[in-house]
Amino acid sequence: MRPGFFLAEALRSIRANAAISIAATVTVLIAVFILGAFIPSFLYVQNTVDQQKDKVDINVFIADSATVQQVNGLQRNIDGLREQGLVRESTYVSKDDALADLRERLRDPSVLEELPSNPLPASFNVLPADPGQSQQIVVALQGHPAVDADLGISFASDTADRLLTVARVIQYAGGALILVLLVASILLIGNTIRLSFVARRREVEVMKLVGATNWFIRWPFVIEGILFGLAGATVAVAMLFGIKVLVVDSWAADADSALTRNDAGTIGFLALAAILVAAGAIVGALGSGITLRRFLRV
Amino acid sequence: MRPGFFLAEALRSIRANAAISIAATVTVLIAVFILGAFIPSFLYVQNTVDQQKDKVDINVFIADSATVQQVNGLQRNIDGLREQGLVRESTYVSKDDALADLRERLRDPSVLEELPSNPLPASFNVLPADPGQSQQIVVALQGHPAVDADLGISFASDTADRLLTVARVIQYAGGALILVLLVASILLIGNTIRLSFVARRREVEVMKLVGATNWFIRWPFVIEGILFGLAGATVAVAMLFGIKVLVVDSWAADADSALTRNDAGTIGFLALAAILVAAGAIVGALGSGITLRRFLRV
Amino acid sequence: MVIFDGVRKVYGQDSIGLDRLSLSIEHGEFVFLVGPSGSGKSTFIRLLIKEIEADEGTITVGGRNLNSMRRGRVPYLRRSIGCVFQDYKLLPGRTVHDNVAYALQVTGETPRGIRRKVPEILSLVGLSEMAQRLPDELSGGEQQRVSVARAFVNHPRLLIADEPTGNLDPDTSIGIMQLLYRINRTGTTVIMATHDREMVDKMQMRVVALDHGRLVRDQRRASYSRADVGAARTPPAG
Amino acid sequence: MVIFDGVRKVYGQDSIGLDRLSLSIEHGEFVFLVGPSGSGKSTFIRLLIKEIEADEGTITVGGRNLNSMRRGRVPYLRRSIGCVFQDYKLLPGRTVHDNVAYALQVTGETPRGIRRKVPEILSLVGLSEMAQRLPDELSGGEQQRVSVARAFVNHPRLLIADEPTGNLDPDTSIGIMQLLYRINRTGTTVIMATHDREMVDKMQMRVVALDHGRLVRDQRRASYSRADVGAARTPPAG
Ligand SMILES: Nc1ncnc2c1ncn2[C@@H]1O[C@H](COP(=O)(O)OP(=O)(O)OP(=O)(O)O)[C@@H](O)[C@H]1O
Ligand SMILES: Nc1ncnc2c1ncn2[C@@H]1O[C@H](COP(=O)(O)OP(=O)(O)OP(=O)(O)O)[C@@H](O)[C@H]1O
Ligand SMILES: [Mg+2]
Ligand SMILES: [Mg+2]
Repeated sequence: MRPGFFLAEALRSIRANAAISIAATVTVLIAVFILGAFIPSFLYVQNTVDQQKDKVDINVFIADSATVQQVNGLQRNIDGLREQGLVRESTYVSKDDALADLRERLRDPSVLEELPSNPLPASFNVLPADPGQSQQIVVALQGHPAVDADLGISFASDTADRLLTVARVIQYAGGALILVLLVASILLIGNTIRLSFVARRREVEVMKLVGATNWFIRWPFVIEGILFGLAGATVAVAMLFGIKVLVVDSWAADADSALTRNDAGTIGFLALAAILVAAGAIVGALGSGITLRRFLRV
Repeated sequence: MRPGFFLAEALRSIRANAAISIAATVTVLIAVFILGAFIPSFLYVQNTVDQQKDKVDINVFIADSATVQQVNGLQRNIDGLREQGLVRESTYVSKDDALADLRERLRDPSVLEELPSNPLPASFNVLPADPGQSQQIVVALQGHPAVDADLGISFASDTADRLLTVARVIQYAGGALILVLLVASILLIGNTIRLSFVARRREVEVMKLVGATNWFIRWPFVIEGILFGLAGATVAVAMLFGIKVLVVDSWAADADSALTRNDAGTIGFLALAAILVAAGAIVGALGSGITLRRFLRV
Repeated sequence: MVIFDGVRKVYGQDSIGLDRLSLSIEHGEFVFLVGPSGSGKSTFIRLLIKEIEADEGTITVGGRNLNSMRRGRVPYLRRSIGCVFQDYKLLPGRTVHDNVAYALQVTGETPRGIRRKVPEILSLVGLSEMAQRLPDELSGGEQQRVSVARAFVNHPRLLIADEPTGNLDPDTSIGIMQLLYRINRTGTTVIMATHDREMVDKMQMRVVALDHGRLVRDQRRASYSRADVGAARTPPAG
Repeated sequence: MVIFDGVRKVYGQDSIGLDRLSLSIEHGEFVFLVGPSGSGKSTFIRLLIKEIEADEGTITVGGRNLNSMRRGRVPYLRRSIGCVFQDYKLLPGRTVHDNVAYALQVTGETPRGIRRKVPEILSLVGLSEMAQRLPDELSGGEQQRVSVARAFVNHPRLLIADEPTGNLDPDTSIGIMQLLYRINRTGTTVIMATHDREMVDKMQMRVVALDHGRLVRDQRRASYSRADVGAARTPPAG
């Protein structure tokens, strides 16, 4: 019977203090909405950048004149770098492979038919473990007799740098912002709930004078906090869902969009929703329970 | 005398309602802090990506066998594209220029000394107006007799795509988030101020019953709102300044950091600070003034 | 000064505050408003200061019709009326001094005027030593006297007191009563709702009795109960 | 039932609430607490329910020493005491019915018990028809009666009333007084602070008079003022 009574009390209080109820719910809503919009956006951007970063590779071009021993020597060098942890993967691309590759990438491969001989060099395609260390790999392999003197070692040093820069900026800025948003949400919700008690301080005083124990007073408030948290978070999740369906998914469906080519994952919606709603309820309950302590010292 | 009186009233109220004052100031602080951290981060990321995006270029390699007429024809074609608005800029890079360029970019330029002749082709370096339209430019110039059949037209299609993807994601997500944050800040501050009035509704009622006009009641509240806004925004700006000096500037000073190489601008701190503090004060004043309307219908 | 003409006020659906009350109070009169709990005394007073509005009938105060009065004029009406509220209605965050001063500040009184008038009225109600206390730090009777002081400080032309002695001991009550009487002698109209039989009987002033929102008696130089009609046992105090 | 031994309470720096008060009230007694405004009557009552704590001296209520009572036991003390507050202290968001029911709910009363007891006590104080009103929608006297009903509904062993008739007309006051008297006859100890001279004089019960926080008179079968000592003009009502 008691839980029913406390729930009834909480609902009574919500109805009786409409302004406070709306304010508390809106605060939770906003906090949850921002977190809910920011976290997947951040993860998406972060994953996009990471994915692109992983595609940065190094091409070690092999001179047509190189002997098999020289090429094997180069292969061993690269394997050595892998053992040092600098290289993640390396693939040998023969002259024929290169030509086939080029043929695939050209709109009009017929131009290639007219070639008297295969002008493309063989190469090792090396994926660095960390794109930031590409330069080191290049230095280590440079000057090897098997390496083509003209073409040398090519790596998209600019691309790597650019992506690395972006990735790092996003990671730091985004991570810091998520932290700030989390702390801010908790502060804001606590704030609102504290204010809602200031408005009802006299009421709590009277309850105490009539002989109510602390927990008798506290339970309805805690339940109220949970309800605010649930309501705010649920509405926020519903809004986020609406945005996902109407905006994000329709972007994704748009075949011409650059986004389509991006299969960077982000957090699943259901998981996110569950986390947000649960967080809303818990923050609401804690906010109420803790804030009330001060007012119960009557 | 009146402004002095209203200011004194506002200060009295702030002292008398410590919990409310703290709550309102903290709300402004949080809202301004988040905006103040988010806006420059967003602009920085956005500018970084934009800057990188602008560096995406197209190289149209010229066959050694091309005649001057053919090269001029190619030049005219490119100029035509510029008139169509597809091309922003194009530069002719002669064979010598290319070699000089390569020499500069190599760690050990001595390898070049051994070349019997200059193996590098001349080229047009074309900067597309919009990197997303690179493909169009390539198609338009492809097959021109002056273009080297082997080397053809090279453009970092992957790099361009990647950066474009990232840029677009960041632009949409970031823009949407800034909008959400702005609306949320205003709602939150309005919310807090409304709650602070609920707590003082009786007080306002009494004032009206004693013969105070609406503006007599409202001015101190508006001033109070401005003071909350100023206080919250100032503390937020101070915190942001601390973070800027301790974290961001020290990153920037770190010579090994990838960030150093990034000269993407963001909004100046003073401008940002001025905007934030002014916004805080205005939102505080409006929040108070508007919210009070409901309570003045006593 | 005050004319009620067929005034009716029903709260909510069926809770009758005043029922077709017609009443006229002249300049300079002293009127006791009596009646059982819930008979409409406070409703009468709340209508006078336009805290609530009548459902029927017209109310005129100092020649101004309250029914047609614009919202913006209401504060000026209220400044011309001093009102002691049944539940005091003090500003909780302000000291006794500031509570009283507030009634002067709304009229644009100068700081000098405030420094002169407030201590004067506080010493009249016996609260000089408590000027810097907050309402929470006062006894019930002391709070009531602050409310009285605030209503008097403006020297209004009409003074309304809703049970100004409900929480006061007989001696202090008499002091307040004498104060009201003196103010009345200077020409101020005074309307006082009260349950204090002793006081009403002693003063022998006009008595307006309400019951269930209806006027049941309106008599000059009368006592609290109808039974006492004409039996003026004591002469008016003063 | 209640023993005060050298109790002193000073508010803030120098505002004396009670000054070395020693007093003993037996089981089943009926005591009037009188004294001028600010003499310490409410302070006495607030000490009894441990709303405030004494600076010196010991207070014992029903054999329990309040000085050493743990914070967690205070709610149980308060449930055993019915208290009518001078400023009513009603819960603003609750109806009359719910305000009274709350005092039962804190003790874990069943819904059935509440459905039986609340209407009973409301009809006793004459508020049956206002059960669903909010405190804001009541007259001053009606609010006071709700406070009285809430204090009675638990059938406490000790009943304290701080000016329970301050806002009531003489007839209703007598009704409340008779109610208190009947409750007292069933064995409940009753302490009532009041300024109602008529009532005290008529009842001829024990009178404890305070002034500036000091006990200035403690007399059985007495009147409101010392002048009336022994002059029992009327026999106890009842
Ligand atoms: N806001 C309200 N809503 C509903 N009914 C109300 C409201 N205010 C007053 N009433 C009712 O109107 C009637 C008259 O109330 P009023 O306050 O005028 O009585 P009163 O004569 O001042 O009584 P008291 O002596 O107890 O103060 C009462 O029955 C009361 O219950
Ligand atoms: N919180 C407080 N802070 C400072 N002084 C206080 C406080 N509460 C009461 N007092 C002072 O203590 C004295 C006794 O107050 P108390 O409320 O006990 O008087 P009372 O006998 O109930 O008076 P009344 O009949 O007017 O209600 C008064 O002078 C009052 O000003
Ligand atoms: Mg009344
Ligand atoms: Mg008292």
